Amino acid sequence: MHLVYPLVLAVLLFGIGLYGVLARRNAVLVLMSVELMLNAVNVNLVAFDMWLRDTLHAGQALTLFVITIAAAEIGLGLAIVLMIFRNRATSDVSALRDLAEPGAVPRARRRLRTARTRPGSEAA
Amino acid sequence: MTAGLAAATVAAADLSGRGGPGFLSPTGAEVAFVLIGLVVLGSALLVVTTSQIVHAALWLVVTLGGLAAEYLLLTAEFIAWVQVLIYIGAVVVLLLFGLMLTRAPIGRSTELDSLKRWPAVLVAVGATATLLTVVVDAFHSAYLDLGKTDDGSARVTGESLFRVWVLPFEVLSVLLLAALIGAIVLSRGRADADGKGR
Amino acid sequence: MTVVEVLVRLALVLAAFLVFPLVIGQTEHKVMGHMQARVGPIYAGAFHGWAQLVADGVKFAQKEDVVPAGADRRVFRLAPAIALIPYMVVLIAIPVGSGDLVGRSIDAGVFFVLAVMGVGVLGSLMGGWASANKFSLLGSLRTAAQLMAYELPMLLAGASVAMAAGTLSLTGILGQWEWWWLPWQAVGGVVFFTAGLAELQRPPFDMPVADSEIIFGAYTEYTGLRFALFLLAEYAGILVLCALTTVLFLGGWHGPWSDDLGWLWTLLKTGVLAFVVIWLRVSYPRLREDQLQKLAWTGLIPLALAQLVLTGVVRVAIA
Amino acid sequence: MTTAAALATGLPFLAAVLGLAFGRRFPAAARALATLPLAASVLLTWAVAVRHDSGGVTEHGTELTPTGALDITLSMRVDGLSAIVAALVATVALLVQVYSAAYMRKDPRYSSYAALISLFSAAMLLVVYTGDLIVLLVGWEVMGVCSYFLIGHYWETEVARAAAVKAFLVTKLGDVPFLIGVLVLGVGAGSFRIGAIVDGVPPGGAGWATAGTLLMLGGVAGKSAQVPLQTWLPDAMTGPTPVSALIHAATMVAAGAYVVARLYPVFLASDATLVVLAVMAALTMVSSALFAFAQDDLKRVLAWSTVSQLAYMTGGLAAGGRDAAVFHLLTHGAFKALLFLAAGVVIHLAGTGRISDMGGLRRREPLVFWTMTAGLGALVGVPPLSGFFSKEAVLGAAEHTAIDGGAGAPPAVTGWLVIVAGVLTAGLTAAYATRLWLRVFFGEARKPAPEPHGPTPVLMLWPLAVLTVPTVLLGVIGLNESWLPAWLGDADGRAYGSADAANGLLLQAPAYYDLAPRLGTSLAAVALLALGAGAVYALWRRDPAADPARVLGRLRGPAERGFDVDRLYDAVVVRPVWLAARATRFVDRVVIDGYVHAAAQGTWLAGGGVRRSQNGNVQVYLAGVLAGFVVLAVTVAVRA
Repeated sequence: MHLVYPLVLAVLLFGIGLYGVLARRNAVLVLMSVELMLNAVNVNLVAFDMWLRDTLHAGQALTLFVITIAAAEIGLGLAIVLMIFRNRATSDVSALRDLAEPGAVPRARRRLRTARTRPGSEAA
Repeated sequence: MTAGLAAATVAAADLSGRGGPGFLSPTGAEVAFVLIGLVVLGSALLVVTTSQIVHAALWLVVTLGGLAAEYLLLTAEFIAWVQVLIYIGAVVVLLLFGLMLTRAPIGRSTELDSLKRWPAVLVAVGATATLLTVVVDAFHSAYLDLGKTDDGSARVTGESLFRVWVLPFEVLSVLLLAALIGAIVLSRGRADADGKGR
Repeated sequence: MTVVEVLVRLALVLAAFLVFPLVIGQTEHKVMGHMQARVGPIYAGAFHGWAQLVADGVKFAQKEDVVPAGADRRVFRLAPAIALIPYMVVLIAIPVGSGDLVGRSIDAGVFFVLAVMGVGVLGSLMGGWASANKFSLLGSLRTAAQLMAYELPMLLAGASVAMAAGTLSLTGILGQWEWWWLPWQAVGGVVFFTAGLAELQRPPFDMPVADSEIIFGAYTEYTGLRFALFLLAEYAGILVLCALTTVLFLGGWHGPWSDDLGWLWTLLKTGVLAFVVIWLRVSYPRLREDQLQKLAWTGLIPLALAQLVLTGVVRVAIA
Repeated sequence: MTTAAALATGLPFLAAVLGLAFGRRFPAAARALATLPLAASVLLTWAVAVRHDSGGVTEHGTELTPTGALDITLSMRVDGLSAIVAALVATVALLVQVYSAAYMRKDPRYSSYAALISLFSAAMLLVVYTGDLIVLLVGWEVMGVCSYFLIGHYWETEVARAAAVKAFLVTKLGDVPFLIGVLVLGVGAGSFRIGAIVDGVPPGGAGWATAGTLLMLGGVAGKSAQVPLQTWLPDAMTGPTPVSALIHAATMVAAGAYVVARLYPVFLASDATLVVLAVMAALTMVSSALFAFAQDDLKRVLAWSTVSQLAYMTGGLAAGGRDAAVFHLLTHGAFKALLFLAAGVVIHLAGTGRISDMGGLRRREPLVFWTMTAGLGALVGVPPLSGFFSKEAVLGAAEHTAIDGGAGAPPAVTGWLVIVAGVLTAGLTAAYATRLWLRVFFGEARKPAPEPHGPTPVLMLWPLAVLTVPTVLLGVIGLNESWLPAWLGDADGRAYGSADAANGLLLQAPAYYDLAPRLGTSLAAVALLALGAGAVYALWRRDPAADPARVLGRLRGPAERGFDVDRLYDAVVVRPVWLAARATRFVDRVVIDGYVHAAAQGTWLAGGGVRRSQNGNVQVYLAGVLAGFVVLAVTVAVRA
């Protein structure tokens, strides 16, 4: 098999995942897009491992590690998303503007205000 | 569009193809790889474009399954089954779980894509084109000989994992434990703050 | 292996897939009927109600295929297939007799089997979500949580056997099997079987479909053939689980007398286990949701880990 | 012997360290700590001087860790010159410590003061004894620092602070060329050891020797307050009187002359240096004697007189009379210390330092009157007193240089300069000394004397008595060639013997080792002395209440202010520096800061622009980062 097939597949998959990370607003969808990117990387690793006939099988080992880390990441990521959803009743990343320069974005302020007036968030 | 670009560059690479058979006489594995690859890419595109959030997760299943098949074609059998076990069996289930807990609606959602979609397209296409150029330019003549090897078998992978990569493996287990504890702490912290649960 | 041979093997697997779950279903009817002294299942067709299964089939076929108005139609329709197909795929890898009496010997067999079985849960999840019904959604959530909880002890128990045999291949495991593995891997076997039951959502682990609480959970909105497919998936699941337990822990085709009779031993052991499954359904009350989670995390996982340690110690001692 | 010398140096140093560390906590011990180690030092230095007798050089040292091309040796070099000067230094320092124990009795900072005096003594002894120029430099600078602190002892007053800073800056100004000169000599001779340098000068002189000595003259002028760096010394009189006596009369200011004497063969080989030194000395001599005449403050008179007498020494050195200069150094050390200490008692009695407020003190403390009379007599050079002989020795050497100096002697012009200036100064000295004597001790008190606060402490009086002895008698040692010149040895440190002198084996012509007064110069000097003293006496007789300095007429004001040299400095140095500083400030504020501010403002504006993009949407950030990555990658790829 020509090496470019898996490589091109990986690149395209990576690009799609990249688009998803940048364009999606739902946090869970962003996580999914991240998974796509990770998988693209895995394809690359496996393809190169096979191509190089690596006696240490670094590519495959690393792929396994990446898969494991992806599992850990998705677990934590979802826990965070659920926390946010519980506190703010949204999983929209573009609504999470706590990183904004104060006063730079009026929308963020509005969002903060509504969050502050929500009962339950006062306890935090 | 990007697929067309890829085809063009692949065709161009064929002219100078050294090592291995030409691109115009593909093997069965290559044909299967390309076909499954198209499925994978298509479903991946649907993952990032569909307006129904649960469908995205289901398309993701197709993508990941397709990738497992691709791994099989690359003779990385063990990786393929791990992919199915962890990604489809655990990650996607978790994702669906998360989606359901965040009240994923049935039907189209209007606010899944941000307003900055076109810049995102631009950046993604730019990055893809750059990577594609580099990759094709560098590896258009590389040939992957998938003869009779057991490089991807559980035995070989296991041996390299537990002989060579034991230390990273152990570190990773610590990481997993940390993630486990972290997830528990994250999901419990709020309940404690609220007092008696919710 | 020629194309014809492959086709023959696939056909045989398909046949087994079509026949055995039905047999199990029939048996369940009969056994439950007798154990609980129910009249219904023993009535149809005179002798012990032999035609009950046929009647059921006709009934399911006759029923209208209703899809709720608010449902996600495509997913709703796809869900039973997703639930069913993985079990069929798993059957390919299960060896029935000694030698080559297997659909396809897969190198990482244990992994393959467990991985593919996990996919089946997606069907329940999809169905539960697509039904646009709160009870269904709750059932799905319970399914997901249950799967997450029980996948782990099941994998660990399977890993124990693989460790004992030094291979992941199912045929390879059977090739290594000795009679004294029975007591050696007994704990693992119990854990595996119990966790498998939970993954199949069979009683006493049937909270996801608890009809008295959430009205059959994910399957609430299903009628007719689609519901029948879910049922079939459940019986296929029993078949797969019992066959796997047989192969992994009970020695598969090993038994007295000739190895040629191995397939018979496999079927016998699987049948007995299937009977146990039915028996448990009849005799055990349903666990509560929190008890279920507690059992997995504080009972089965430590047991499975202990089994793993034991296996490792004995392996090293032998070596 | 070198051990004794090292011990003599180390003991005061130890005392200083202990005094600075614990003096404040144990004030009772401070007095003992100040005097006892120094007393031991005195004994040791005298022992060294006596043991040395007239033997050549004794040098011992340990080499410090190699520091590069030229090694530094921690060595003690005892020869006749250093042994005698060290004895003088230690003795005067001890007397001052004893005197201070009484004079500074009630001073709250006595302990640190005494420790600094000890430290100063140690540094001075190091300068005197050491055989290595770099170590000498260390002692030299420590002396400077001590001087700074001691002048500024009364730092509560503006005057003292200003004087201390002035003294420090002016002497440092001279020390910079001095340091460079030391380095030049070291590099030129290939060693920093004095012995090596002295032996390393080729007979006809060398470029490096001339350059090094010329540069060193800066330091000499600074320390010894010679023109053009003379102005700090009179101001330094704001320090405690014992300090003035010690540092600014007998020892530190003599260090300049001492260094020249120490490296005399090198200087002797450099005609240009000697001419410059002679011009310097002549100018200093005359002008500062004139300034002394115009002063109204007792200590300032003595200070200017010190400057003038130091010029005698440097002049002697310039004219080839090394032994004569050292002779004058010794006698001057004795009589000027006496004069300062006596002045301290006078000020103590009169309650003021202003001469115009004094008068008639003769009757209040006869001992002071008589000792001071002796001191002034020696200063003026009244025949049998010590000053007469040493001054005549200097003039005699100059005469020899001027008239019959031959090969190897300094240029004749130096001799003429020194003779003319020296004789003139003798008259002026007589004039200001007479004025001082008459105005302080005779006539009526021009101001009612303050209530006598008890008798003058004995501790303050007996140093006067002790010092009177050498003041009167020290001149004798120059009369015989086998006395002082033999003790001093030759300029390169070798032993001196009459036989050597006869055979011409010495460095200089035999006449330079003959310190006895000569007829011509003696007559001229004594004549002018009588003229000056007589004129002042006549003026005083005409009007005892009026200041004889009035004869200077319009010159008096400028002379009192040292010819406004400070103002000259101000115009030549300070103002240009100020202007340059102001220009620099302008450039810094407007031009350089302009860039900085513009950069800051630009960053601020750019930041404000970027701030708008910080809307909290992580995806936008990420898109920006990736877009940047793509641009970079493409750029790199295209350029590659």
